[in-house]
Amino acid sequence: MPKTRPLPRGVAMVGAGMSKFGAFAEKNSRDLFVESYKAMTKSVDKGFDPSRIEAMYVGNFSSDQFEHQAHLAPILADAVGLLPIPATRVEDACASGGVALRQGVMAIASGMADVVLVGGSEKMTALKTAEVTEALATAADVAFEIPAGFTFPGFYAAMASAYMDRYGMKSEHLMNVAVKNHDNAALNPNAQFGVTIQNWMEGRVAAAIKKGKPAPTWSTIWDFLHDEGGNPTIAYPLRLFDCSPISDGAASVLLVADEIAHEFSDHPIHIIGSAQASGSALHDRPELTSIPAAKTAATIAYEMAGVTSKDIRIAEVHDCFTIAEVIASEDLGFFAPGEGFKAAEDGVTARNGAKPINTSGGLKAKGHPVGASGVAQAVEVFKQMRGQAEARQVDGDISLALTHNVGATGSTCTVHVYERRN
Amino acid sequence: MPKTRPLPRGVAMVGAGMSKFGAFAEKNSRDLFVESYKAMTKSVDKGFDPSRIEAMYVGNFSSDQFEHQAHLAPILADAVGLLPIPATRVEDACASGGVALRQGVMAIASGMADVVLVGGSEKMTALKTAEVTEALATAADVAFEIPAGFTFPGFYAAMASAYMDRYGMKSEHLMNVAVKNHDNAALNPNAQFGVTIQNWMEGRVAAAIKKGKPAPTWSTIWDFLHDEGGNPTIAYPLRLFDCSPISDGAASVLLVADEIAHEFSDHPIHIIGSAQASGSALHDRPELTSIPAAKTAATIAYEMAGVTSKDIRIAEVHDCFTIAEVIASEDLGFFAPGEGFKAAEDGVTARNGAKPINTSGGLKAKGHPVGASGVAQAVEVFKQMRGQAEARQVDGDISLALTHNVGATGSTCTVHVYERRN
Amino acid sequence: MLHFVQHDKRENTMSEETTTIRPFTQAAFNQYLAEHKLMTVKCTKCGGVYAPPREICPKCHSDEMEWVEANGKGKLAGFTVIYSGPTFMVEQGFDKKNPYVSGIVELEEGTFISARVTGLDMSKPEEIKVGTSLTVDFAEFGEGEAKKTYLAFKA
Amino acid sequence: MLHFVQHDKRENTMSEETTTIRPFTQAAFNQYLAEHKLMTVKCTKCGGVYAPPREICPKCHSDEMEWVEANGKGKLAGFTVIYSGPTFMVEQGFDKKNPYVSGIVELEEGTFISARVTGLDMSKPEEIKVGTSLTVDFAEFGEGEAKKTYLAFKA
Ligand SMILES: [Zn+2]
Ligand SMILES: [Zn+2]
Repeated sequence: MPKTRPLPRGVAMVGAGMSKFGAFAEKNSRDLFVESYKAMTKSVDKGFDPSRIEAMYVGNFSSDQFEHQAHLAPILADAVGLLPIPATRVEDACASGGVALRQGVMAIASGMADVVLVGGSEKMTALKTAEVTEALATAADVAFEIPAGFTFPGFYAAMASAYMDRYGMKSEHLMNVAVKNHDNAALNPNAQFGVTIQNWMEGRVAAAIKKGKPAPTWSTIWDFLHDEGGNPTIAYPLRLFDCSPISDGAASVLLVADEIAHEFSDHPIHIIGSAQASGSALHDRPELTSIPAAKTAATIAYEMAGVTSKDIRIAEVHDCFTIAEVIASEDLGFFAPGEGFKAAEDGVTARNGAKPINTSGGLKAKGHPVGASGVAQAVEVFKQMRGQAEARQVDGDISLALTHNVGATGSTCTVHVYERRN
Repeated sequence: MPKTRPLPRGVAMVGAGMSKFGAFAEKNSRDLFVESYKAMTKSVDKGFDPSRIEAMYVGNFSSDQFEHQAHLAPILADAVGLLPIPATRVEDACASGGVALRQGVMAIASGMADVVLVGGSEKMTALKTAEVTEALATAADVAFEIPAGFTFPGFYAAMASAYMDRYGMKSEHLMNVAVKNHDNAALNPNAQFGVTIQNWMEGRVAAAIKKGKPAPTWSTIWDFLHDEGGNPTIAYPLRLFDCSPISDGAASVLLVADEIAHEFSDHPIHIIGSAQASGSALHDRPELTSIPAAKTAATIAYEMAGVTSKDIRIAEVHDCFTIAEVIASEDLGFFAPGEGFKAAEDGVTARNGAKPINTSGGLKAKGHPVGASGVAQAVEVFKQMRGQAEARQVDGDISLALTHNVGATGSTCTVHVYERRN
Repeated sequence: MLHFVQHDKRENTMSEETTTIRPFTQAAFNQYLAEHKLMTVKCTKCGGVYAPPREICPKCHSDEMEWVEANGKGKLAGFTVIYSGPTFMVEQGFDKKNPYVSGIVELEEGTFISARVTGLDMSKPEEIKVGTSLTVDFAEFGEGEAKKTYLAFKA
Repeated sequence: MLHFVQHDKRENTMSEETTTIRPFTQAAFNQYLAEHKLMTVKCTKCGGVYAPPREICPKCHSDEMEWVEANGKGKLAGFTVIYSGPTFMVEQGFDKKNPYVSGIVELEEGTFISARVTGLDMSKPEEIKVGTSLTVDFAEFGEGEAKKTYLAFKA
């Protein structure tokens, strides 16, 4: 069992940026990363000399499979002109970005570096959908889970079926999560799907009319979301709008030791909790309705930070599927087990609710370039905590925030806690 | 430019083990890793409780491509019964193992863990040779190097051609490196090729006779090595025996904080230098006859350790190709530029020479399961420094040793310096 | 060709083969599957029972395990109906019009495993019940050398 | 189909197109190759010249770059004769009996690049000289939409 240890040296985030997320035929993972790096450099209030960067960690799930390009870290370091600094790719599936962030925190905490670049990049859309699905499946236990026929939507669908059985949730409840996250993404200029589900539905109707086809007769988004034509079942009980998309994108953050943060910014965001835990294959867990690694990582991160779940003002959580957000909101202690699904329905997790979750639009609607997602969560928190989230800015001061990044079905989870002090 | 910083907290290696290297149809990367882990636990003199292990780093190049299995770290942690500790895969191509070792060192130096498991595992032989060659090629810059037709033997062959032009080496000189490393591997029970080249040649002759085919007329190994039938050209000027093999294998080491090392062993091996540097694609370097990242990493590691190249008694260096060992021996400062190729010829780098290199047999003959190689180098150093290297044991006390692990053509390099104090 | 073969000798839970020690690996587990045996591994030190196999006990860290055949009874802990499966399932004839169920099965021995689940009415997935009793089954596909056996459970 | 096309207007090193800014990416570089132009990028701040392209100058960290066509002259810095190439080279007809040369080429502009090298006697690789003068060339393979242009240099 990992022990909770205080960070021996304070770490602050002084810059954060992301590329646009989406599908970009002309951009590879290095182009996307450079875009995010440039956005990051512009966000550093006081500017800085890039030659101060001493190390770089990159979260990437599988450029091996997506682009036939491994050994990505030195290529990215070279692309932003930072050779010969140590450049390390870390991979824990969809948690690769969160794990990269934690390695960056440790590099500074260890005293072995003062300034560290953390990035995440993934270029997924060069493959066909079926090929991407198979590449993602390699994040599971290929020896013992995949022969059962599981896909990733299938794993989370199995968790949803167990949750529905245990807590009486209906699959319709999950739609509230999708609606909320699209509402948020519609206000995020970097989101892959910058439209509400209402917009989406209207677009579908308009396209049908334009093509001279019979227009669908959906009168509300609920008609649309219940219709196999609008929202087909992918893996029962999950439908298309329960799933995050296939995405290209990158994100970058700049971490520095607390004692030099003032040289970069008057408004640094301090990382006061950083935890990671591992879990088994889905079938080796005592229950399917929570993720043990998430609970372990959250417990440690809260202890490191000296805070509780109640203190967290906003959170970016890993909503690769809508059920994942529901379970995350319980694993993190925001809601009691079996209560998470009601939070989205009741508006508690909406941008203007008591506990806003995924103000960025989440993986669901902002997009999910897997290795970048954990870093992009930190980018959102950075912007929100500094009042720079534009149209989607949460009201009032945000002194504490959290990010939660999951690999596969929870074989890896990282939790980070962030503090703004002024 | 990375700065040289002292390790804020001492780190010791108290256990080390490896699986047999070779081609094992019935074993996957987790089976191999478990084998190495068990060997490691047996090597810890005083025994230990595995629940003390707080984190794990795994070097793996591309189980994604080799086994269609990504997200390997939590699977390996689970396989050795260590959940829920943080388990992180790091990837920097063939330097993945060395990079994992360095992350383990940093985790302890940072004070965030006292006991860390570092592993490396790669299962390569499930693919055909041509598929492995293409998978390895993803370690290069696929955008700008691969369209030229380069393979990995090709890159190192290009370096060899430049070296031959500059320093007057003949391709025959490289054969001395292969002969030496096979001589060493013949004494290593875990080596993939536990035979001298003399044995190999005799085996070829015997096999031909047994099959009723005309027996080759090689009278010495030099006949054999100069013959296209015995030692075919792969990428001029490199021949088959200039290349490391395709291998399955794993390695594990246990790192602990110096202050608790006595609880595990009376003969810990201290890691006193740990450095990593990155480099460009081969074509973006001012010269092809040395690897800048290796020189940078060596300089930093020596400074951290407070030693010079002269102080190093033995070294395991990254001989993925024979020319790589020659260049490494110069980059590390053991020999002047242009002198390295003479060292193998003159026996200086032999097991009983003044500067033994690759007593294990090296990647060339011990085998090269890419992600495991950097960790297996540490295993050899651990055994040699503690006088446990059996038939291949170097004479006399070894108080300082070094490992050098390269990714791709030198886009990544790690150098570690080890000390025995009693 | 896809064959589902009902296992019919569920009573013999400790067959002779369990005394012959095969390695506790995927390869050995799959070999047992090909013999229509669902095998668990048991830690001889603390008694922990695991499926799929493992060489080291996560409870007591012992590496002294033994193979023990499961009794083949279990219940459905979670499931999904998959309309778009991986290539190897498509090759076996499954698609949007012929979906299949993947499930997590809790064995009577107290351990869980992933498996295909047959015998459920996929036209009404909302009526499939978590907790449904299941018995082990083996799905075979391919002929001769290429034949593979997949773990399945039947409702 | 494989075509080698000799580039024949090496004098015009600053063509008009360089004033139209394309992104400094692989896609744009390859598009230029398809137009039979070997392009470098030049940092407008410190004058550093690079090939392949990059968006950020490693010397001065500026991101203000411009495309500049290379004059197409260079020399061989290192080479290999490959008898067993990757699939895309095999598809182009190269094998043990028809090997090819891959090289690192130092451009007159002072930057290096990887390229195929043609016009060398591969039957005597030991007589191929590092330092051999080269001029740019473009190797094409495939037809229509599938046509790809590879950077080559000719001895
Ligand atoms: Zn036990
Ligand atoms: Zn410049």
